[in-house]
Amino acid sequence: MEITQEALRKMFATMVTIRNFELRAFTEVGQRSLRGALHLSVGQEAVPTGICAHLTDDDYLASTHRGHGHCIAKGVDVRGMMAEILQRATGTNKGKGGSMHIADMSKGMLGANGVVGSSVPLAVGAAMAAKQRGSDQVAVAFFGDGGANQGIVHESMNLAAIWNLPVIFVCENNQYAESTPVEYATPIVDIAERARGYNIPGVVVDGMDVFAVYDAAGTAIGRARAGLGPTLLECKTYRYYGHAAFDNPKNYRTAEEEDAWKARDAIASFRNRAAEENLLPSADLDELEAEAAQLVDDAVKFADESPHPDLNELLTDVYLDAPPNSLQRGAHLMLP
Amino acid sequence: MEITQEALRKMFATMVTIRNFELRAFTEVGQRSLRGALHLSVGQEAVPTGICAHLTDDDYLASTHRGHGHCIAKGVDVRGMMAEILQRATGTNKGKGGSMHIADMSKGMLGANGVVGSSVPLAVGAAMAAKQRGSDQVAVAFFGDGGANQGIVHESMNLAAIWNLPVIFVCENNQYAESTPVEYATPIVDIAERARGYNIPGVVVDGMDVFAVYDAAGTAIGRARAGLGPTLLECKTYRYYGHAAFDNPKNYRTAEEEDAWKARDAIASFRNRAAEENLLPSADLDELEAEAAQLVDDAVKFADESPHPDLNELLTDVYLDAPPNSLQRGAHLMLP
Amino acid sequence: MTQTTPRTLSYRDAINEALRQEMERNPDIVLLGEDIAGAAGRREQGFVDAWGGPFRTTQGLVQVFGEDRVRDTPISEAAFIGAAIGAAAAGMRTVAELMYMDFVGVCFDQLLNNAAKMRYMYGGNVQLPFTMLTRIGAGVGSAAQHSESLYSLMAHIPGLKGVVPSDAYTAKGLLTAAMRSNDPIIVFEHKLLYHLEGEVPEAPYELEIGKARTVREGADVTLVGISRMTQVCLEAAETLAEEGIDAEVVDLLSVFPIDYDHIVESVQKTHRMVVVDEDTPTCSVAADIAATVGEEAFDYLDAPIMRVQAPHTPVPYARNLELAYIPDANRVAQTVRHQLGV
Amino acid sequence: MTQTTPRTLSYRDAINEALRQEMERNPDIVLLGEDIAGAAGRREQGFVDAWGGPFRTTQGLVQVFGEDRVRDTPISEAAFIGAAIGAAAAGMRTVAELMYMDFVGVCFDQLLNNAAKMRYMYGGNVQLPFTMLTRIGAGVGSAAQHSESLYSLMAHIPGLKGVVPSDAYTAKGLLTAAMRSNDPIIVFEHKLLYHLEGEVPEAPYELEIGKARTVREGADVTLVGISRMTQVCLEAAETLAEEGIDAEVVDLLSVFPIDYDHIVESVQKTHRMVVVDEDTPTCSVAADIAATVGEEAFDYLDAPIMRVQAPHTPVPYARNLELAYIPDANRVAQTVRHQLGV
Ligand SMILES: Cc1ncc(C[n+]2csc(CCOP(=O)(O)OP(=O)(O)O)c2C)c(N)n1
Ligand SMILES: Cc1ncc(C[n+]2csc(CCOP(=O)(O)OP(=O)(O)O)c2C)c(N)n1
Ligand SMILES: [Mg+2]
Ligand SMILES: [Mg+2]
Repeated sequence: MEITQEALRKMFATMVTIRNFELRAFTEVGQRSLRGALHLSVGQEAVPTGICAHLTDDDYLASTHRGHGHCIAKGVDVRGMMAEILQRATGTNKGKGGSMHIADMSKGMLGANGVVGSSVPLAVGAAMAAKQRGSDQVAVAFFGDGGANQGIVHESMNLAAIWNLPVIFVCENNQYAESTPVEYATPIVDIAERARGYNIPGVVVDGMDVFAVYDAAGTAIGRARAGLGPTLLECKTYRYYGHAAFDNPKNYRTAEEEDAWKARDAIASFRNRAAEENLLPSADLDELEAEAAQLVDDAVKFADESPHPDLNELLTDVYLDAPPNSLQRGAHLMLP
Repeated sequence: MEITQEALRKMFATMVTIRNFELRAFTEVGQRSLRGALHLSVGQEAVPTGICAHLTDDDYLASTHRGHGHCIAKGVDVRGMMAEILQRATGTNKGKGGSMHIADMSKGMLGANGVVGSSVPLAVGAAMAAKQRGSDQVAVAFFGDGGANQGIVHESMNLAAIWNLPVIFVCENNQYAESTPVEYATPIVDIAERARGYNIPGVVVDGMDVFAVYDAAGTAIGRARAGLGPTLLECKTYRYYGHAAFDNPKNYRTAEEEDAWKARDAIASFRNRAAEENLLPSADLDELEAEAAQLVDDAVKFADESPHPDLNELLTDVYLDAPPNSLQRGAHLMLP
Repeated sequence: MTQTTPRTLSYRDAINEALRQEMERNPDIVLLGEDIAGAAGRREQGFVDAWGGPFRTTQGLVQVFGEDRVRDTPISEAAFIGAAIGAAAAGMRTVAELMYMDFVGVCFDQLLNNAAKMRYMYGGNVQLPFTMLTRIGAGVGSAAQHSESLYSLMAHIPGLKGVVPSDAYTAKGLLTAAMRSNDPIIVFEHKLLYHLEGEVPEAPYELEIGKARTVREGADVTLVGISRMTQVCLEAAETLAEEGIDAEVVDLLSVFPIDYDHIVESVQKTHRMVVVDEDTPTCSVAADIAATVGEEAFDYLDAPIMRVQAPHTPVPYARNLELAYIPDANRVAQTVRHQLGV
Repeated sequence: MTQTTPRTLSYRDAINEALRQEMERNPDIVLLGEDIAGAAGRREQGFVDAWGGPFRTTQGLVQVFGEDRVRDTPISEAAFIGAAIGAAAAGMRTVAELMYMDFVGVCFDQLLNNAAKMRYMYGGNVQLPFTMLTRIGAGVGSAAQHSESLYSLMAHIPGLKGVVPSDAYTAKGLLTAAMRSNDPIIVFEHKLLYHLEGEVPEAPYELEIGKARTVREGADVTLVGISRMTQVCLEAAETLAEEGIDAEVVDLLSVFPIDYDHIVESVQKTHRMVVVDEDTPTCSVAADIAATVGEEAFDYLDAPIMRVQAPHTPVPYARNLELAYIPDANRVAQTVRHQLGV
């Protein structure tokens, strides 16, 4: 698949923004001793990047607990994301959702989701809406190798298949579900194989290679836009850090394995290929990296300058219009 | 696979008992204007018969809403079954469960189940127990072509596969889930194909031919007993009547289709083959049919002579030992 | 405005009419469920609308609106109800049917963690015009997995709304309101009410969700009915009237939000209350009403609030047990007498 | 009998000890859950017990009992919890872990329609020695899908039992009793209690399921605490004591069966009650207690029964909102003052 220089720049910028954002979020959350889970996608940047390169704001994406990368690739403002994680009223979700629930309907971002597998049918539904409207919108459902074993993922693929919906199922196989190796939880080598059970294409993709992801996604999304139905893409990838902050992955995987994957780092590989094939000057890439760092810096500043949510926000947004009093009846809440 | 004369007689007896029982239950329930769903398995007799021919009382079976045939083939007493359906205290379940919940632990019958797909993991668990005990027991999980799309069926196959459990998944593909044709709900021709996604054998079986079912089940159950893990058997079959009493299948399927399946009727085919291959004298088969009719006759008589459950049974069997009063607290039940 | 003449319709037909009229009015509405049309994919063979829903509530709709808007689904409630929620978030208006409320366990996560929480978790940045239709109630001889009420489970969940129409009129009005709302709403149809006839205006109308109504005025005791139990309360009130006991009957109509104000007001007048609920007692809507009204109307109460409910058991199969399970007018009247000490 | 010396253990360690001792005593017990051991299948590579459960409650067990009895599962709660139920019906004794109670929706059908109903539907012809461990509670900054309590949902379901240990001592005793029972029982661990230390006898012991206990005697008001809220009640009682208000604190311990008798008896003495419950209010255990005790102790009540609960909202993420969500000693004390009119 041909890629424009502009698209290449965009993809590189996305990847370095994701990595920057993740590492910075980790530091900031740690420094502030904020509680709550933070699932970093460092190492997996190529996957959402290569996929979302084909999407517009009108397309939909349903994400997981490890969703920052998906959000950034889908165009969600990193300032709002950082503010959300740092519990500010200016966050994407007003500080009420946090890392695991970042959503932005204006970007087609249907939400990160803390229940494994739970968001997958949301994408199927969005695809159904798109098809019904006769638009050429598509929807992408992300899930992990662990999520692949949830029944709802299968039900969703079956539904999308029989209705021929424009949805792309993206399994980010990062080899682990918490500490559980994929080869224990799954009796087959390639999760993509399961696509046969729904008579849809199942494609194994090198998830460390943004070019490969871009190509496979281009085909799948092209098919979906053309009315040819769903695809299952399995992107083999790796998370460099633990499952969440407290986890030490050395307890369940070898240094050799880590090194082997890191040797194929998506960002470094991109730089190499860009140099070897003369795709983009390395100075450009440096500049993009600096911009990403700046963007994330600004985001932290923005968050820090933003207020925490007003206490009354506890009782808003449960329904479209419920009198706050009705929601504390019987509870003796005693807000100030 | 070789079949003894004894086994042949047993299989024929089972098939005709099932058919007799179903038709008679239908009549009796109708005549008494009893409410409640009754799902007949007329047409599908060969499936449980061929499978259960390889099982003993120590093996387990988890059944569906269309479970009478499974129960009979597994050796549950037809008197208790008829009494259960006719709401008697002498029923298998004391009249508290009815057609959709017939169970008998002494026969390894883990229960019919009214929620599609819901009983499948029970068989997986029983198989796990068997394996843990080091016994050679196996467990069979029945589900329909409709049930095959429930996520829990997939989760169960995955679990059984990674743990290499002695469980046989039997999909009774009778072409319809209520009025929904299998070719609408499922994007593949053979549901057995899905076995690949779990790296277990998937076998398509002619479910109208008890010899074919017997053979395939023998292999699968042999594998399971030998510690070689699960198998998915898809038995293509047909229900001759509606989904339940009130349904007229002519609303969604053609007379030609019905005729074509009925032309391959399992019981008639057995008779033909028995005659052609000189397996059993037809007088023997007549006798077995007469015995089956007598058995079912007796069952109805037994039920009719049995009392309805005592009203106090409303409040027993919720827990092992809860004082009945504790279960009506706040309810103002006012039993006599 | 056209003049509307009240006609008599069954509860079933009132539901059917509400669906039809609202789908006509609003092309964004899509209906999903198992066998809501039937014979899916066989129109060319001459089969269409073979099923019309398990209780015929959706009959005839596929002919009018086509297979895209009246979508038969495979048996996979988690996925298609999840898809209905996702479609709603993506700007469609969806009505999904869960065949029996007892099956809610297979799609519970979608209701609990997506439908109910998305608006809150997202800081208000989403609309969810999603309605779930389902059916409740014992009395059909279908035992423990096809007979439960269970709306109390859903009422516990912040973010969901739920309505329990008690007759044809309220069925049409509440369902219409649900289909026009941007909040996730569950409509609980009662199996034993489908044949109940009542006056139903032809033109579409909405009944406000979260509002109870008084269906009989009285001075001595407030009976609160939920779904079919409102009919049971009315029957009990007749009996009691013959004994000189004047019961007021409040029809709850919504199990969330619960119209506590309406009930408190009634109790301030009657000083006594019995809540009649077919759901099992522990953590039930009836218990909830007793707790809240017990607190807020404490000074007005002349007698303990009582409840007439199913016992804390699954639904039994045999008819005699099933009849003992379901609250009836006898039990209600007897409880009132007990409460009044007569 | 060996002499047992009370020692101090954390809630976490008490749970771990109960599991270990009971598994030693009874070889039929199998434990299933996600990452309850960790690094599944990698013992040969030198990895074992890499995780020990998300809150380390199962740490060390796989070394003692092996992978067959401490089984890591794929993420498929419906199947492995269903399998645990099936195995129990087939004569094994199973303990399955649902990582967070908020995830109950993905396996709800197995609990509602199999675990809870099998004994009844089968006319008593089955034993179900099945325990589900799960964890509840806000305060960990994990927002709406990892913080809820939701035991009220399960208490509604006939056929299930549920216990809510409030400290290390009750955690060990209730979990041990659960593992010896033939009924399906859910053990709700509270995330904020794992570090709480308390005296715990070394020898195994059972606490009777369905029994509350009084943890502080008092004359003026009965505070009923559920799970961690018992600690909150004790704290509030201290504050109130300084003001001359003498609060009795009842620790509920079981959310089903609920020990109404114990509470009624206390209220007959104190004439006032406040139920403190971290679960949301509608159809909650607190509401249930208020309803039942309100009926049965009506003549003894000098003031309306009040509840201190989470509001009817999902759990918010930002710390300030989350703290306002969770009932605390301040709110409890303030509610008591309000109730007493001081
Ligand atoms: C239904 C459910 N079960 C368990 C969890 C706890 N949990 C959160 S993430 C996770 C692992 C998910 O693995 P995978 O799908 O491979 O995604 P990854 O974390 O590797 O990105 C688990 C078990 C959950 N959030 N939801
Ligand atoms: C979870 C669930 N959804 C829907 C139903 C209603 N229902 C009962 S049987 C049935 C069709 C089942 O089809 P299949 O699995 O093919 O079995 P068959 O009836 O053909 O034997 C349906 C939809 C149910 N019982 N449970
Ligand atoms: Mg993973
Ligand atoms: Mg079928």
